[in-house]
Amino acid sequence: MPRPGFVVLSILAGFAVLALFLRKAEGWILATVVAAIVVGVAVPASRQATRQGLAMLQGYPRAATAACVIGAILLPIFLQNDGYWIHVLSIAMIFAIMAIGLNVHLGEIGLVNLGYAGLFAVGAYASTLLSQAGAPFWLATLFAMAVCWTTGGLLGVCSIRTSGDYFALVTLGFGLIVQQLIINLTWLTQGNNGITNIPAVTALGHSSKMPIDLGFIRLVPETNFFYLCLIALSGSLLLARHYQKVWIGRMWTALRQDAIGVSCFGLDVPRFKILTVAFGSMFAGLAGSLFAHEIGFISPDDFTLLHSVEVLASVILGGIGNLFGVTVGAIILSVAPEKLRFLGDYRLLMYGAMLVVLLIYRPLGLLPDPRRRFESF
Amino acid sequence: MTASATLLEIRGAAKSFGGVQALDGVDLHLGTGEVLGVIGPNGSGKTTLFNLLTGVVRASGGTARLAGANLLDLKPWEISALGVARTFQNIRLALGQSVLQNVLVGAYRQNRTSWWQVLLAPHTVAVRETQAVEKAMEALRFVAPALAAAPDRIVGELPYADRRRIELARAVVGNPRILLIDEPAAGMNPHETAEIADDILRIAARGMSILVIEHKMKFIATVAPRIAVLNFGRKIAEGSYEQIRTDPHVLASYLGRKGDHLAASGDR
Amino acid sequence: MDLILQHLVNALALSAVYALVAIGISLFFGVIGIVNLAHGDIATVGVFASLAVFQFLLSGGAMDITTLSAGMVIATLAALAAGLAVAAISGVLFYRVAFYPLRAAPPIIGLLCSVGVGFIIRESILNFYPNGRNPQPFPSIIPPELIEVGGVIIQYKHIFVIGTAVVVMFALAYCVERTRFGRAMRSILNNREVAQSLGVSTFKVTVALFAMGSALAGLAGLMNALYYNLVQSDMGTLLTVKGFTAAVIGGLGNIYGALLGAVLVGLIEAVTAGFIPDGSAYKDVAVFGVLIAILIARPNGLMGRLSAERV
Amino acid sequence: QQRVVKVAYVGPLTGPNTAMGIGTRNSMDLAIREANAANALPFKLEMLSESDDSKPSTGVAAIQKLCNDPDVIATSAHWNSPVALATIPYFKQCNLLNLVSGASVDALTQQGVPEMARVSTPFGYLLPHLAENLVDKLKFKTIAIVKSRDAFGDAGTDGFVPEYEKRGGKIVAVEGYNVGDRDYTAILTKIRQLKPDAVYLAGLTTEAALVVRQMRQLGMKMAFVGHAGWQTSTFIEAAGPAGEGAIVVTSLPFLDRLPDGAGYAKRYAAAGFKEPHEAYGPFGYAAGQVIVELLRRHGPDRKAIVAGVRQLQDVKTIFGPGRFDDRGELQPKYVDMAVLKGGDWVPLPK
Amino acid sequence: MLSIEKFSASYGPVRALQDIDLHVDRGEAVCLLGSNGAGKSTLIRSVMGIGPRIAGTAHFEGRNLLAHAVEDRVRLGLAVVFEGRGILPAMSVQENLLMGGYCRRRAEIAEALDQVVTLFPLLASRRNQLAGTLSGGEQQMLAIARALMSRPRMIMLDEPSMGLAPIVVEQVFEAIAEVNRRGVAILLVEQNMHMALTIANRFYVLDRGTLVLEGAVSDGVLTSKAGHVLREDEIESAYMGEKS
Ligand SMILES: Nc1ncnc2c1ncn2[C@@H]1O[C@H](COP(=O)(O)OP(=O)(O)OP(=O)(O)O)[C@@H](O)[C@H]1O
Ligand SMILES: Nc1ncnc2c1ncn2[C@@H]1O[C@H](COP(=O)(O)OP(=O)(O)OP(=O)(O)O)[C@@H](O)[C@H]1O
Ligand SMILES: [Mg+2]
Ligand SMILES: [Mg+2]
Repeated sequence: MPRPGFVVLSILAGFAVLALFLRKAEGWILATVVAAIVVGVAVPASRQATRQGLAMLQGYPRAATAACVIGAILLPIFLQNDGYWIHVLSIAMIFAIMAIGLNVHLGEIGLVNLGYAGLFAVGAYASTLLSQAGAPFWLATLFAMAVCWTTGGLLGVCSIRTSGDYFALVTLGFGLIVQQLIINLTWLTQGNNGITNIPAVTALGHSSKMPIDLGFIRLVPETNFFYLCLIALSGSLLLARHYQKVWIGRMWTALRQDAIGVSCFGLDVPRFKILTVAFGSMFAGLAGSLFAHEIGFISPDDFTLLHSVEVLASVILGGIGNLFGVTVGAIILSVAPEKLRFLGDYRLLMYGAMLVVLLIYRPLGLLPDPRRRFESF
Repeated sequence: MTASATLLEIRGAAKSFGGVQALDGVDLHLGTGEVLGVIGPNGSGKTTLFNLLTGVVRASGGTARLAGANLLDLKPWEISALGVARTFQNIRLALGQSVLQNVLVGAYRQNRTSWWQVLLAPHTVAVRETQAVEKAMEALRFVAPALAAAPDRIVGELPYADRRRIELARAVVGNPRILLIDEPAAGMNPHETAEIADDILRIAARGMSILVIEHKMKFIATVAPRIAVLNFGRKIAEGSYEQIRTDPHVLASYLGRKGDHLAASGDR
Repeated sequence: MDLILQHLVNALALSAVYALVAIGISLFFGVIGIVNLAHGDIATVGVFASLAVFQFLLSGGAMDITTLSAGMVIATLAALAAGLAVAAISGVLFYRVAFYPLRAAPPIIGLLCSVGVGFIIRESILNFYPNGRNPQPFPSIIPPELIEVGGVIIQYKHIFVIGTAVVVMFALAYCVERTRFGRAMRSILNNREVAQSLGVSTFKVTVALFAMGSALAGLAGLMNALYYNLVQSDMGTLLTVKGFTAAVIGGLGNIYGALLGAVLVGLIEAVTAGFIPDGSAYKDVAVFGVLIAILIARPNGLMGRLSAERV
Repeated sequence: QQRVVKVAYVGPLTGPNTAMGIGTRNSMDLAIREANAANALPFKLEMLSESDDSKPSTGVAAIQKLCNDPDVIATSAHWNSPVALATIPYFKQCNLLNLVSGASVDALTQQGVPEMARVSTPFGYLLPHLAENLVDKLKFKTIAIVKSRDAFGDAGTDGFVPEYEKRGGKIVAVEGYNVGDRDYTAILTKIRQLKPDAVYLAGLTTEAALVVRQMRQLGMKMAFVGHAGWQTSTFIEAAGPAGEGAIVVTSLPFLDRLPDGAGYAKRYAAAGFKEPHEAYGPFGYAAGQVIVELLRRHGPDRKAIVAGVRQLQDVKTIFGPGRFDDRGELQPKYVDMAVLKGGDWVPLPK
Repeated sequence: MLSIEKFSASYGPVRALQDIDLHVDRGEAVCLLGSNGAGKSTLIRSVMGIGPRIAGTAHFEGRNLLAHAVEDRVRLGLAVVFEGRGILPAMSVQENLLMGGYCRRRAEIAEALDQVVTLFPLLASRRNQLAGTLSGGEQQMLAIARALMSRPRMIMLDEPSMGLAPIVVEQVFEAIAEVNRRGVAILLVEQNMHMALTIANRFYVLDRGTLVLEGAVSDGVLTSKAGHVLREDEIESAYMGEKS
């Protein structure tokens, strides 16, 4: 078989197996699969295999990308129209968008942000408020992105002087303050009760609450958001990749390693940092808007420190700096808790254990960015 | 040197770190196209002088006039915009990046575009990027021909001498008016030292003015017709190599008893 | 006036509780360069170990110790010692299992790993300690009587925690700044390879550090338990957040700074909660607001280290 | 071939409030098991449970999962009000009954959603009763409120203040705190100065225990009152001697005041559940009983069951004979006052 | 004293050292020459235990070095001055020196401190400055001084004259010679060949990972192992390989 064809087929098969795993794996099968993955991670040979597999994919980037897109589009069908898993995967993609944004902070310029959920909240509320005032979804989303861009800029101002763990604490505080404000500014946010009845998204007379009728198959209503998130995620990936590839990406790397050095070559470091943090925060606006409209309800509980940590963990476990890696990391980390439900009370325990084990055996993430071998930030 | 061609005029540059008076009122001038050597004992303030001139460290006094502006009041990127570039005594490169990527950092100033352009005018951006790469490759060919053949090598895997050359390439790629070079020959063997000296002369021939710090006397004698000697943050002598090598202050504080360092086949 | 003084006394005691955690976090940061977000949870381990001993020795009896007897004193000492020892051991274990394999990785990885360890500790107590889901009373061994000085109520436990915090701070600062052991610890952070090549056994020194720092966490947890007489599996989270905040305000790595930071956090909380109507809910906002202001003015905290970086 | 019919409980089976969730779940399970054992229905019932982790987003995911399982016919979901509010649209979307057995915010049944009904007692019924007892019976004319900054605290305050003031009581202070706080000395010191007759805590167990301990340590001897949110066995333990004399208004039934309370307790114990049934257990049990009754009358059909709730005018539950009103609330509602005495919650002497 | 046999090392696919045989006898001063990237630093780091090694043996005073952890090699009497100085930047000058005597007893430290400070008086006046803020040359002095603090039986120095003023270079070489006269073996990596050969007894030349020349020095006369008398520029061209 020609190799591109092989690549396409194996990726599509991968998606199908994923769907099967999500829907069907339970009890012992699930435990076995999870155990196998854990063992696989711990065995050095698997690292080699991952690298080879990726190298093969990279050999045919177009075929691989096309296959991924097709696979993702077909996923609802692979999932046999199961609304629950389609919903879970939509949320996972929203997390992936956040991970891409946070990666700009953490991966590109080395800023540890422990308050990304705060930005997410800003985006979600901004979008919701506008949308409830009657604005269409796309406008609300753009507005949310703009608001997050501005808020991120303010965080960027803090990052000019503080760095490292100090910035981490500033952002931790930021996340906390946002949450407190949401709780207390009840006239705007309805406080702890949260905002219910966020309108559905409509386009061309089609509402996201309606099933997609393709004639031969009726896709459940959750599919609407699945595709919306898929488009948003692809757009985010393209955008981040685009900026990474031009001078901006180069200066990110240089700045991360040596701010004084780059300033001597003409980079206005404060301005650049502000713009970068703002840029990375913008993704939170997109994610927030999608999240609010997808769930239809938002409350302060959805934007806690734990959520920030989750996004951070996605980026680190996926592989700091590697866009593909952080996307995969985010999806794994948001699907895993759903699959771990059978553990009941031990779910969070296993979650913590999984985090530690993965870090120990894959400190640079599942798909590490090779450029970072000489770095420690 | 004729005063008429003076490009950079430093007066009373001073800097103290807590109790340490690193620079204590230094006057220097640099003519267009000139190479000025700066020498002096360890800790005499040479690197600090460079740091003041590039805005990395705030001066506690003095002025440095270049094209009507006082460099000592400006931020590093503003100074860079005036056409000042430098290398660092402790090499500062992105070790995980390729040679080309590192050199491209130096080309940032001429080839940047706005964030909006990146989004909305990808074509313009692509053209600029290609230009930048061309410039960087040219600079590499100029100062490090061997590396120009392998621009994708990762800097962290290269030996010390090559890293120094990359720093030099990064500094010249932006075509600065003034180049500040800090100990380019440290850790190099005599042969490589001679090569670097040659590079510097060729750079100067392109019309860039150069301030160079070095402890290797043979090197400094080759590249710098005029040399300033610092000690305890003050200038204690200035002149040609022949003039300063007999200066008793310089001998006592810097060169040492043996004095003539060119005679030996070593590199001092 | 009384009211102000009373708030001050309360705030100082609260500060002392925070300070013990902050000092530990600062110590870890200053020595291994990692913000250990599991610090508060290690404290919880110590507390529950101590509680287990108490529950065993006092089995069935009242948990509030009011009468002083030789048996009681022994029980108390045994319980406290057990708390410190178990905290120290779990800290070492935690180092060997989680941090040691990551010793060469960037600090952010260590930070995330400590988050994972925190999960494991909290959830283990929740699931495996008898009745671990619910808050449990911790014996009060400090006499509950109040001393009233001109309308201001001072409790013995106020004096107790403040005293402990101050003593611990000086002892630790001496150890880190002045002793051979302290220098060895700091040299590892400065440059691991160089430290080794000077003869520092990085493994042994770091293990010793984890034992010491975790015992300190245990002490902080016990102080907290003795102060509030109520413990629960997730009490460590609050301790970590407050301790981290205080340590950063004071300047990470500086042990005196940690105390100063803790006093500031305690005071800000007392002022917002005590003097602003319904201010209690906003005390975290106030603390972080002040924190951001301080960091913008002094990026390395109030008593942060001078930067050793130069060009 | 027998059709599988599933009913589900969704609540805090993990995370905070786990004890409550598990007690309720077990009790509902007990009712289902009894129905199965008695062959009350022409089919066997299977009991499912999902955790909402006390989080709206987790709750939504859990409900969606149930919605997509066509065998699930009826549910009793959520102990936390915010979670219950969040999932309303999803129940509506898939015509699944949510017979609430815990969440107490009044709004749940006020949105005209036919899928929502409730067996437990909402705040709306509790707080007037509390206000009335405090002013008229206990003669507490001034009161300071300490409330958690969450939906629970808000509801506890908003429903109480007007009733209390209407009866001539005076609120001297309202102080909020964040869930998880451990130190209340600052606000208590402030309140001490105001010398109210009582401190009213609108919050949950851990904080209540900490507050009452710290009150006593500061030498504050006034009464400590509240609502069922912290009327738990854990409070008794956690507060220790300091908790003695605390007074709460309760919707949590004293089993010996219920027609079938004693029997329920006995059967629960016999069923071999590891965990205690906790205060909300009877509601979980009642929810199970009502669902069985609905299934008996209307068969395993989501729509029919939803339509049937409000028509149910004669149902026997652990609370005795009851009926559903047009908002979907099981009537009559249980309300009582309790006091902590001798290490146990006992009815406040009339 | 130190003997290395068939020693090879590589960084991933890059082979940095290939079958090196090298020995330093008691009280000897041996100089290791070679152009950039020849593998000199790698050799020193690997002997110390913090560089790569894939094959070969290394013995110090008859003991198998490779069986010892890095920190224990110090206790055997080995000290090192790294290329790029390896000071502890956030610790003061004084603390850096004390760390140098980490394996020594207190009394010895005090004595060694006195000696070192007489050698580098500048350090005495900067005792409390953070080492990271010293100038490049000052840091180099500190690194050498620190290595002397441990009273080693053998010191390995990687380009100690780098970045030093000529007058200090002289002092440093005098100091090294003096230390050597007291019986401490020296393994010196230097670019400044002329200076290095004034204090060395023997020399090795390394080119791209292999030893290409080895010989002895006495009274300024260089003889190869085979007995030929060599000029300095002949050595130079040996290690310049095909480069020039
Ligand atoms: N950030 C700082 N804090 C304290 N002292 C400093 C700092 N930077 C430099 N110094 C001191 O200022 C003096 C001048 O340093 P500088 O680096 O300019 O010396 P130099 O002439 O370049 O020496 P070398 O030839 O050794 O590189 C030195 O004594 C140094 O210790
Ligand atoms: N971390 C590394 N990863 C990959 N290759 C490396 C690394 N460090 C060194 N090398 C390679 O190993 C070879 C030997 O390097 P080494 O530093 O030992 O040379 P050297 O003789 O000390 O040179 P110099 O005189 O420049 O200090 C060089 O080719 C270098 O590129
Ligand atoms: Mg210098
Ligand atoms: Mg070297």
